[in-house]
Amino acid sequence: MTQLALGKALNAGLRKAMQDDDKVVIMGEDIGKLGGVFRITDGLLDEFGAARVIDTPLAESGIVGTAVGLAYRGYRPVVEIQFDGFVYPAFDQIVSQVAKLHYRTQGRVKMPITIRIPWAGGIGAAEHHSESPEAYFVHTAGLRVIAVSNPQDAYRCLQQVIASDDPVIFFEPKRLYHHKGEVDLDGSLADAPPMGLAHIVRQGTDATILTCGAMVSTALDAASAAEDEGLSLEVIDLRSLSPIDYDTVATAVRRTGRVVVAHEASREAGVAAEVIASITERCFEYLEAAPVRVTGHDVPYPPAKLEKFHLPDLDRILDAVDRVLDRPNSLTGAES
Amino acid sequence: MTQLALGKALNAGLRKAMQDDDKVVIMGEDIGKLGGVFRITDGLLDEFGAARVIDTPLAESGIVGTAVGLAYRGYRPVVEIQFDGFVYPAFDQIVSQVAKLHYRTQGRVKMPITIRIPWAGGIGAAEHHSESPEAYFVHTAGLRVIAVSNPQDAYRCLQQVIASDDPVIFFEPKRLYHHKGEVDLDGSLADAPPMGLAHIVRQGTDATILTCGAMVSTALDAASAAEDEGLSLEVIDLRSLSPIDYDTVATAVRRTGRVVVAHEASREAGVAAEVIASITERCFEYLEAAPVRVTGHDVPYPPAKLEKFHLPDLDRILDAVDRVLDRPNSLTGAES
Amino acid sequence: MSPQTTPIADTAQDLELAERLIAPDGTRLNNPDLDPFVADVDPAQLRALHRDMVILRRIDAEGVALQRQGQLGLWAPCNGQEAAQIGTARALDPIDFVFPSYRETGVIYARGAQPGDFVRVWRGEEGAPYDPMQMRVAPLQIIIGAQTLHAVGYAMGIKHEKAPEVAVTYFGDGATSQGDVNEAMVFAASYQAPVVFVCQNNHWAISEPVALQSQYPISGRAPGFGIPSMRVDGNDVLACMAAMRWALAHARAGKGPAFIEAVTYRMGPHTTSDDPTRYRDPEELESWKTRDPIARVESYLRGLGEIDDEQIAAAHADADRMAREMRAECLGMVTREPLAVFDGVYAEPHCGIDRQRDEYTAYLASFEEG
Amino acid sequence: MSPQTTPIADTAQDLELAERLIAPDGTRLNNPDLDPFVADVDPAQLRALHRDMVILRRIDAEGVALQRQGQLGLWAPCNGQEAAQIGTARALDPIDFVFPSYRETGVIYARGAQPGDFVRVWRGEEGAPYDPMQMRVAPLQIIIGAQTLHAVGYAMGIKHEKAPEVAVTYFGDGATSQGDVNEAMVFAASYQAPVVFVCQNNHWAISEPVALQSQYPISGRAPGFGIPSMRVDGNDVLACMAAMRWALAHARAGKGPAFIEAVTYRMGPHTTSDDPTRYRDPEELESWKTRDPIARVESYLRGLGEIDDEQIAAAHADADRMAREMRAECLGMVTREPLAVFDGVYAEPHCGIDRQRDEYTAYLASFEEG
Ligand SMILES: Cc1ncc(C[n+]2csc(CCOP(=O)(O)OP(=O)(O)O)c2C)c(N)n1
Ligand SMILES: Cc1ncc(C[n+]2csc(CCOP(=O)(O)OP(=O)(O)O)c2C)c(N)n1
Ligand SMILES: [Mg+2]
Ligand SMILES: [Mg+2]
Repeated sequence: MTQLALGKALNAGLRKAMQDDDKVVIMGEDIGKLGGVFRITDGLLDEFGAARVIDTPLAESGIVGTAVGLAYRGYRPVVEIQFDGFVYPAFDQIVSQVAKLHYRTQGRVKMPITIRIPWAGGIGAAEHHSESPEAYFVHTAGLRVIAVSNPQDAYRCLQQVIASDDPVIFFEPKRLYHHKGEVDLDGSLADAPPMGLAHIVRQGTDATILTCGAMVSTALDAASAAEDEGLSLEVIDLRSLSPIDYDTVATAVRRTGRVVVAHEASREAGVAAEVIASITERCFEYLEAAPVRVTGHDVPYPPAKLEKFHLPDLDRILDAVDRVLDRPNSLTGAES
Repeated sequence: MTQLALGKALNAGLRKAMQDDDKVVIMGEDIGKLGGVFRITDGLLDEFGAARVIDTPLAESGIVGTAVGLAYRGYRPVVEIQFDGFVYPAFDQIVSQVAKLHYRTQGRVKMPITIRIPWAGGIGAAEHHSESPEAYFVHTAGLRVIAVSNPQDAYRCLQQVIASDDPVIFFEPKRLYHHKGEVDLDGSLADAPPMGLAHIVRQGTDATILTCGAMVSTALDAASAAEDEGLSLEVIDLRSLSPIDYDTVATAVRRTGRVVVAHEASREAGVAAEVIASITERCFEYLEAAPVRVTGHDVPYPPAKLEKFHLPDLDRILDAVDRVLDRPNSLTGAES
Repeated sequence: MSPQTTPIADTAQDLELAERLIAPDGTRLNNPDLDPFVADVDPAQLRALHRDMVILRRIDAEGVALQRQGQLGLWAPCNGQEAAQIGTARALDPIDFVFPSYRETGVIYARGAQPGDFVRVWRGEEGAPYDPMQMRVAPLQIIIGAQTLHAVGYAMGIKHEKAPEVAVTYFGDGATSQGDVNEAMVFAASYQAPVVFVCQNNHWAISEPVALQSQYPISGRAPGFGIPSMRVDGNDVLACMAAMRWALAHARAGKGPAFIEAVTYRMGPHTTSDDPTRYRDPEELESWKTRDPIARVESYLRGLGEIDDEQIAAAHADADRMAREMRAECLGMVTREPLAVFDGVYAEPHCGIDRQRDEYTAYLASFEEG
Repeated sequence: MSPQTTPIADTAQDLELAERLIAPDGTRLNNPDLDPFVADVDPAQLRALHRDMVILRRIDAEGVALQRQGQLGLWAPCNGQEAAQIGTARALDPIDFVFPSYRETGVIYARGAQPGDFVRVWRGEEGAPYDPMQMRVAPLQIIIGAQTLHAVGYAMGIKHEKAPEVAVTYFGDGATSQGDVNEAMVFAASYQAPVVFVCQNNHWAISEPVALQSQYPISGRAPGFGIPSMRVDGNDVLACMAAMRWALAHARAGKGPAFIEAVTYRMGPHTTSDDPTRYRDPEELESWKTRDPIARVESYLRGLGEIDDEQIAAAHADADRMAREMRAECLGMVTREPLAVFDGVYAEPHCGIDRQRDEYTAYLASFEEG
């Protein structure tokens, strides 16, 4: 085991994937000499050369569209979108081409494309640098969506995603790039759990918190704080946002009957809605209370100084826990 | 009252809006001489001239981006996207500009842009001509989303949407363009119900079907069929998909306690998920059974010959009704 | 705000400015730029091109007929564009890879499409009519311009491997307005990728005249991206072949991308759903009838004494046979079973799809039981 | 697959090809194309431009300092680009409307931005620093190239009204690769819209040299869209003003869009988050120091005997005062209250936002009670 920051774990995962398969090429803006604005591709240009570490012109549709062509040619392109808010110019290529080509050709054309997206807020950034666009991709059939929350998963899942013959949108919680954790650099991918599984990060019996990305640690903090009050909270890192591992989720929900779903993205038609609708469909008779969402508000991501009033934090999660446990909470007495 | 097809009602609504306010300009591909591929803008070029009925170059980002500039200049642009599947090249301009400019400028810059989208399937069309992308826009804060289901609403809501100072994505169920209905061409907009209200199309007591667009008539057919079996089904046309009129919806749900949500779009993180999550939050103690979704499968829209196996129909709705009523249904005995 | 719709040159003049080897009346013209590229083309080859075009026109007519008879949902005719498609596609090497739009019936014909392949997609049976990897032609692309980036990416791969292949992409005049097509030129130029852009300027994008997309000749766009380009008479099959050979040679020699604008005309409607009488001057159509690509090469060959009525009749007989096979294939098509709707969404197992397929299977079964 | 990164011309040569009125050593050059556009510019006006640039450089330095001191989240320096920004912006009419990117501190300064306006957005207080409608400048745009379409749409409106105004948009060399910028040229040309495109080619897009975006001169792109263009020495404030006057006159005369490439150099990092030593040759930076835009006009004026130490000192004093005000404004900024997060999402009442605001209000209140 090695102590690595999440960003470095991604770098190691990319390097490993490129060493293992010379069809893996990486492409994006500033990923060459600079090593990416977050240095996730640091050193890769030197190791693999400009033919496999491709600095691209400044055009996201162009990046993803040419990645499609490279996939036709048998490559496994790994695309870096510089920030979450810059993925939208590539939306058409992602939704109409990357997601649909395998289906369109009845499986004759494979699209093993990975689209890495530094993701979400909390870093005091300028507009368009803190978006949580995952619901758009979860709603898009033909894509898989993975979101990591710690260095070990970052290292492992990124390799799994690159090895997958399906296109995957890979979300990296940018505010955790410098957070360290243990990483097993030597374990074989074959023995690793499949990338699609949810992860029960903390066992608990009173209520279940379902979340992903950087919010996993917020949820864990909330669970620790709740422990002081004698509450036992379970925290599940969904990890795969599409498809969602509802087997793991439903088993947990049936145990506690009380569910909070938390994410940074805004609420309306977000991933939490999907999770709650599916849980309700599958576990209705086990539910002791209405599942509650804790999310960003339904507003464009606000200016940096206001983001702390937008992002769910420990207190908002605990307030939601109080709601699902029918304890006094901020909405006690309010009409619904 | 006049008998008008939905497409003609839209044409009349557009004409009225252009007569009422000379800041209304319409733009899109083939909307001039041709009158649009669905003839929704038929005759408008002759009446209002090429300066207000603008045939555009073939570039959706360009269309929406220049509409933003026209809005800066004080116009109320009404954009036609030729088919649902062609809106994605404009996604960045819609999500990052149209939706956010009012917020970005604290209300100093208004974006009274209407984006009309001929919508959804069932017409045996080629790929990309039958998409239901509404969830993407419902999830996007800063936009409003309206979906009409009949000529009267088409005529009225289109005018309301154009008069609104907010940007609106306006969905037109293309397979109903030729369906006729009564339209009151003379009623004043001021007296009309606000565009945001859901519409209880049929009262019922046993279960509530929530839906929108062309599926409203499918749901009505299902309700008629169920009546023969002695079931009383309520059908609600959501009409406004963002924001959703949860006051009307919740009142209905509390009455029946049993809910089916139907749409053509695929299921995962679709609008039905949003509706069910919100209903569960608001009406949990009134729910007699888990709300059920009837949707397109989580697949890219299939080739025309297969679409009937993809689109929810009367039977699939009735099967879902059986589920929420705990009657024998296709999943009876299946594990969840 | 209204577009200035006067084109820089009227359509006839457009055509005069284009490179050409055979005049509309069938006269062979000298052209020092193009001649070297077709020095080897003998009358037999020209007759083959003529036959291709005759067959293509027949395929196209059969497609329209099948649509009118309710056998196809839609058809996008290429009537009038035979020379642009056959001339360029016949210049390709088998190893080259083509990324077409939806109107390149002639290109997929030249790449070996089988009779059923022409209708499978338009009938709504499948998303792709043939195996793209085997035929080395991507499935037809409906999103305007999207395929141009795919071709550039493919060519980046070729370049990386120093392989002798070329990627080729076809698109229309309207497509040149799309961001993707312009980004494709940016990427192609930056990476000096071996890709050939073939724009069939057929003067119309549905109801919009080319002047709305560009008041400047389309072939003039590419040089501003650093890409050499050629404007060719798209109704002159020999010139199209020559231009394409120039572009392919350029790309194959490692000199980077090349761009061809083939000036031609869409004689039919945009698709069978379209009604061009709403927007198009009948005189314009008439004037283009005098530039028919098949008649042109026929007169040239007749002038040379290299084609006779019998040979022409044989071509038409081949065309009729193709049409019959196409029709038979079409009528014989059996739609896949309902559960096929779930096939091929993902390459690897997917619990979400599995569950929905199971549920839908149970749903379908419930009718049998109940 | 690797880009051919040798530019068509090396950077120095680039600059030599550009139109110019004052040589780097301060010599006035004759230029028949540009001279007529600045015939009226007297030494007093030149001194004013010089002062503007001195103030701008000071604003920029203060921005960097405030960021380093933790007062701003980010700053995008425009050091080195003073002439390109001041020269073009000072050519504008008050009625013109500007659509900038994020680096146009000099442009918003010239349009009358107040000291606090330079920092409000970078500090994270608000999304737009001033009232765009009143200042006739759109808020800074971070999505690369998006604003160019807004400018074209605005210009379509101007044209419709036959108003005498011009829309102007600023963007970088990297932005020319974006589909939106190319579509903007398509629309501008089709509608012959009165819009001026100003590309500040500062040689870098973060770590990417301009040759990766275009190996062909950027000013060569526009003519292929039918838009006349000019390449100007972006470190020559007089030439920038002249070029902009040419472009504005062209657009205002109803002749449609015009394009300017101002060849300049980003002396600083991309933003305060960037470290250019990772990718940039220090010699390149050194060579550009000899082309400093402020020093250039200063030598020219000195050569004329039209500026003295006192005048220069006065400009610097004005600059220092501006910096002090900017700092004071910045430090005095009070963040809006938490509920402001809901302000301005919609122009009209919205039940969804209302409910969320109410819930959040109750949530905030719960801390006070409990
Ligand atoms: C992104 C997108 N927008 C709009 C359309 C609708 N559409 C289909 S074909 C067409 C015109 C294309 O014209 P052109 O590029 O000249 O090709 P042609 O049809 O003439 O071969 C349009 C607007 C589409 N298919 N894709
Ligand atoms: C759509 C989009 N993609 C990526 C970025 C990230 N980004 C910000 S500035 C920049 C470089 C811009 O270069 P250029 O256009 O030359 O302008 P300059 O910064 O040199 O002024 C990049 C890639 C962005 N802001 N928007
Ligand atoms: Mg065309
Ligand atoms: Mg730059």
